[in-house]
Amino acid sequence: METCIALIPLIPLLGFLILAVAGGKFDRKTAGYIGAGSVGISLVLALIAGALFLRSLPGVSSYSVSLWEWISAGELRADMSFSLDSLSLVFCIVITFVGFLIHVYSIEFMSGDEGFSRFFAYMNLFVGSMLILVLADNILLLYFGWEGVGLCSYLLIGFWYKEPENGYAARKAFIVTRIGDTAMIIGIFILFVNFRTFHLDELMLQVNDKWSVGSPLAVITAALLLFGALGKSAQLPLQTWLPDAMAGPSPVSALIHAATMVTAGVYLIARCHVLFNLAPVVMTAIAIIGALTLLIAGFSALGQHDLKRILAYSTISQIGYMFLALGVGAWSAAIFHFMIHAFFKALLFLAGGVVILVLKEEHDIFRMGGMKKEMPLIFFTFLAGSASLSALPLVTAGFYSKDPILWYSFSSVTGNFWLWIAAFTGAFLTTLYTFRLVFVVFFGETKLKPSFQPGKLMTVPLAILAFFSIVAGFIELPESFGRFHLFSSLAENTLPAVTVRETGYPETLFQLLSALIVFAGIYLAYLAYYKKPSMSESFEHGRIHRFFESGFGFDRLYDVLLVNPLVWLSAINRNDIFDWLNIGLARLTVLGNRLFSLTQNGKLRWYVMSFTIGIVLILTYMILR
Amino acid sequence: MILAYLILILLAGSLLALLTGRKGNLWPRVISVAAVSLDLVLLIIFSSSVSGTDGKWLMDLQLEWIPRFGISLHLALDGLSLVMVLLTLFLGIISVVISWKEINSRVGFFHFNLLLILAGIIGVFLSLDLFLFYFFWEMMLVPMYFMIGIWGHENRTAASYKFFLYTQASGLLMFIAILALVFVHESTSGTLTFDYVQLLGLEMPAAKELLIMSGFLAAFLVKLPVVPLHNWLPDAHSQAPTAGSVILAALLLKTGAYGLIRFVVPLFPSASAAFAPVGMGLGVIGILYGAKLAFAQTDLKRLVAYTSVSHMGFVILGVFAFNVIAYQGVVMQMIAHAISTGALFILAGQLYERIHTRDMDQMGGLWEKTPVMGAIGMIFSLASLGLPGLANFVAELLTLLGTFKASVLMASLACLGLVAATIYSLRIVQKVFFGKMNHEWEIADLNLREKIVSAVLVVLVVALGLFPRPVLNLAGPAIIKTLDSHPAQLTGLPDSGKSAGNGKTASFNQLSGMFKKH
Amino acid sequence: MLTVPIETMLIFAGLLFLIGLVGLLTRRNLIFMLMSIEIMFNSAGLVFIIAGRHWKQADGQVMFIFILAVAAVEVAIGLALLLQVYHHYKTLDADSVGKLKDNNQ
Amino acid sequence: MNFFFYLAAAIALISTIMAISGRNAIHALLNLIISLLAVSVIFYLLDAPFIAALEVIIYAGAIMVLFIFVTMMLNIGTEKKIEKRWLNPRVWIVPSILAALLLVDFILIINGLQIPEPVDETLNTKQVGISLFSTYVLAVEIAGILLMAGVIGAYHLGSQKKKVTHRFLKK
Repeated sequence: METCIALIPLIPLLGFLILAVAGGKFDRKTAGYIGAGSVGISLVLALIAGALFLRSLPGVSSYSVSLWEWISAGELRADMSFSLDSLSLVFCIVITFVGFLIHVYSIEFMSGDEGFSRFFAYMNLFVGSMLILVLADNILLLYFGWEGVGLCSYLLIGFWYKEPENGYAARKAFIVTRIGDTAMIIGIFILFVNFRTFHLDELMLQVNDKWSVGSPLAVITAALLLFGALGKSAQLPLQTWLPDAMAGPSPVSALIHAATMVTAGVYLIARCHVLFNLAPVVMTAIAIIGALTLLIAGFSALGQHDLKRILAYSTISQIGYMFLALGVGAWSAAIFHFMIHAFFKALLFLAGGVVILVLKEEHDIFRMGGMKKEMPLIFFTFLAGSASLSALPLVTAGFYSKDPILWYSFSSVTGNFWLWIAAFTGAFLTTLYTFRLVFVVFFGETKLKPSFQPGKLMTVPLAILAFFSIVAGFIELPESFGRFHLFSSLAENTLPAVTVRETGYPETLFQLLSALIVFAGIYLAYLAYYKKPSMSESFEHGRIHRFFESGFGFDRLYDVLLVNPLVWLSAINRNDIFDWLNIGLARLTVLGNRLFSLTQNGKLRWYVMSFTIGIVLILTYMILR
Repeated sequence: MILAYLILILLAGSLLALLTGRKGNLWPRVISVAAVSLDLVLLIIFSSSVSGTDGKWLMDLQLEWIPRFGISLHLALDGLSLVMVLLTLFLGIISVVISWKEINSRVGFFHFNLLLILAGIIGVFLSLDLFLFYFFWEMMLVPMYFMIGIWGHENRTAASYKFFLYTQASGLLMFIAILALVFVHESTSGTLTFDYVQLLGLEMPAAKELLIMSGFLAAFLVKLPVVPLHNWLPDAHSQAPTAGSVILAALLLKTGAYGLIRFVVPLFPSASAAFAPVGMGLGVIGILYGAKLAFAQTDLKRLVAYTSVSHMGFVILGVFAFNVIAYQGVVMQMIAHAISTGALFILAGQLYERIHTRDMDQMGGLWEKTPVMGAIGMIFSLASLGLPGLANFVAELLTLLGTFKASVLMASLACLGLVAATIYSLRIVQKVFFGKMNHEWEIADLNLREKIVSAVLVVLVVALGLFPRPVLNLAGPAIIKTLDSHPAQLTGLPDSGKSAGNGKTASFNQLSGMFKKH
Repeated sequence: MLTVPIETMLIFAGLLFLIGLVGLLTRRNLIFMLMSIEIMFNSAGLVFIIAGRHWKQADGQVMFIFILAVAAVEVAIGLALLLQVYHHYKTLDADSVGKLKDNNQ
Repeated sequence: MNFFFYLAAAIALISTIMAISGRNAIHALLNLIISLLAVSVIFYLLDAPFIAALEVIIYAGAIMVLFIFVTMMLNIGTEKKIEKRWLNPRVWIVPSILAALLLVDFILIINGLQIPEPVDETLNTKQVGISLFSTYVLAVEIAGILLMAGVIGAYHLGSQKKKVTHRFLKK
């Protein structure tokens, strides 16, 4: 079992090494197989580890293996050691499963691109560092994976380095997440300075018994870690980088900016739930940030024309849901939503990627149309994904993962009505922009003919993902549908169960309401974008639309607040005022030279005059002393 | 006795290189590589056979030089200086190899200077006699001046003057401080000696101690560029030949840091403790100001020079945190910075050899033409922004953690430096390798020699990032020895693991107290 | 017997010296400068004599003799130089003889 | 007795002032001779008859005559218009201020001196002669050499050699 855990992250890293060092030599096929193969192997290993883990569940709740001692200085000890418990098992399986599918998909998707092996090298490095992040058993190693993941997102967003815009988007992503990471590292320092250990479980134990609920230190540390999570998961203050990150290839967006990396924040908060439980004010902050983000992202998604940017904003809003769930203490619901979201969002990105690739890099959805007739399979998979995204009741997995979040946002101890209202309108917005996308792109007459039909390597992963985004929901049925909590029982042995307060309203009422809102959303979208497009004309070109499209103007805000002053600051002092120190000195000496050389004017009488002056001065000094 | 051989071999090599310079260009290069690698081999053999771990001097050699003034040739080696000498020799070989093609005028004299600098640096790291220390301090200065002045780029003379004046003036201040220290010691204990070991436990009034320490500080803060005194570094770097700037960045800056750890902190415990807040402030200013300047530079070498000003800010921050973790961080930072900045300078040199300009506006999209150089450049830029898994991360983590224990405010400000590091490092990668090709450069990718050098450096950076233990163990005992007598260590934050009782309030009242104030 | 107080005599000698000095400073004609120097020599000698008389020592007068010798030699050399200057520069203006000037202005 | 001293002093002062402020060189020289004669009277009053005689013979007689001889020979002191330009009153201000300052200093210093009472031994020229050749015999020899050097120097400087261009100065 231990070797299994150790190998899971190492295989993709090995794949990265092979591809990076000897990448140039392989032809496309072998490079693709190495890339996908390594992730495939770690998927198999993850499944084996999962099986072994589930079999021995009641007894041993976590396995850990230590590879070598990484840093030891004074009493600081951090070593390369991985541990598997139920939380990290879920993440492992999702990452490797979705990663493997995306690798297979991108063998064909990237076949037209040069730098093929470089792409797979980066993808393998990404999967490797994400696995390190998830399996790390001390918080420093978690930070190691955290930064590795940030690096790979930088490399992959800027993969097509020819256009400078991709480079700038990549740099923006890395710097914004790096701001979050700096806050996180300070949090880690506080933890270490207080408890002298990086080991997560031990840390959580000591945190629990040393710090009281609401003590200033706990609040500050939790806030810092939260800020780190916000950076990585593109939540409210630091969400501007994700829409620009769509400059990367679609498989990258699918893997990194939908399924795995952006949920690293969720994993961090879930992993340190003990610390966050000690800081109730931070928990409410998480809930509020989640609610606000899902609303803002929902509205912004409505205003987008670019297919991938709609999906990007939808990712931000879905993660908002997860943060909302974490905020109200519904830990396992958040993780469950993460799993389901990984399936259907990856599916949507991949299917969208096919549409864009086929229409020769056309991103504007209003120039596409009638894809239903052209590519029926893509249409059906995309429909499955969108239904699951908008939580079509009973049928799709989305319903079983998003609906409990709505319910807990109201019924949990710390939940309240306003949170539920926000989640509720969010659900409506989600359905609206998803089906706006579906109707505009797939229905109506075909404006652009697809240049070729996608091959089997692309459609098979889509089909598998579609199957899972429908079926995967049934392992976690809500109370009203019978006592079938396969997933939460698994998650419960590392995460605390959600505490529900007596609300006086039955859960079924809320499910009916959310089902109603979904159908209303679909009908409105059908009406506005298919039946009578004129209705949406005025909205599409109005001023609110531009406001939504710019993502509530955060980009301009940050430019004005942060970017421009910094650029101005660095421009004004390009060559370093301290340089004046020695330029001034040099000037002074030259001046002095010119001054004193005046006295050497060759006139005899001037010299005698200076003698006399000298004598006068000396004599007066002699007298006055 | 091998310590003396280390220096003598280099001196002999330099003379030989000078003599054979007239015969042909190849001989001096071969001789200098041979001399440095011979030294390296000698050191490895002897250091492995005698590695004591209790922090005492691994090897100690004392020969009479000027008995009347108590000056002796006192060379000694402990964990810290062993690490530094290994670094020096390793980078010495690298700098000779990279200047194989670049320097072809007066090659003999070039390698004469090169080996003299290396001998001077090793002398600085080994000498325990203050007079001898000053002698080697000056010895490394003059050949460097010639190197920048003769083989430099366009306005090299100005840069070499500035470099020489800055270091020479501060060196003289240090010499005065050494003399003052010796005379104070003589007045209290009667014996006139320059020996470091005897001068260690010297008691003197605080004001005098502060004054003498400021003399030492002047020399080391100029050498380790601290912001107000850093102006010589960008000019010296942008005008020096590649080998020159590699040695300048990788080794000469470290002599400043080494001097702080070896001389300033143990010799003047209470004065350095009093100076600590100012020192840390200077460190933080160095980090942020260096980074700020790095954002705006268009000359690649100047940009890398300012990044090393910023990295050295971490060093001075760590030195004045007075705890073991910070010092381990400082030692790691010295090595990591030496490798990553050295590699970036080698890269800049290779670029200059190909496109004859250091101006980043004219570069762009070079990844297409030179993917290998692009990958190497990418790795070392990521190293300089402190990506985990590479050596700089371990260093910065330890330094910041150590500083965090000493003062929370300073460490948090220094953490901003991490974000700044990201900005300027990615700027290098974006401006040089990504983006569109605005000039149609027809340039070849790295040849075999350059590939080997870069590969060795990459392996080293990654190895130190993942397995820093050997360096930490080697330097550990020496650090504990220098720090155990230091009062600040005791008054500083409780280091040993005494968790403060059961108090539900933060077990760390001083730390939370600090938070209440903010 | 002369009973003039020594202070007045010394001040008188000083006065003589100052007049010589003023002459040296103001006049641009080399001859007048030489002449003023002679005056200064003379006043210096006077002071020696006054002091010699006061202490009744012969040294004062001996010193005067030496001053005389020096003055004589000085005039001889000075006038010879003056002749050379006159032949070379065709003028006796002290300022025109300015070759010692620092000429990097 | 004092009266003569003050008279001679006045004459000396006036004649030296006339000497330095005169336009014509010869007149100035003659004034200077008068002042030297006045000073020799003072020497006599200071009961140093030998020195007074020397002053008249060497100083007034030899040096001044040499002076007048040179200026007359080359009639170089007589350019009236240049002298006038050089002698406008403004020129006198700065030196006289300096001289005044010095005078103030002299007076302060001299009055500040505590000069003890004079000793009442006798001093006559015989003692001067004796000490001249007993304690100062070496100084006298040196003075002799000095004078010889002066003569040779004056000869070489004064002689009108024909123009010889220097080997490498090319002047």
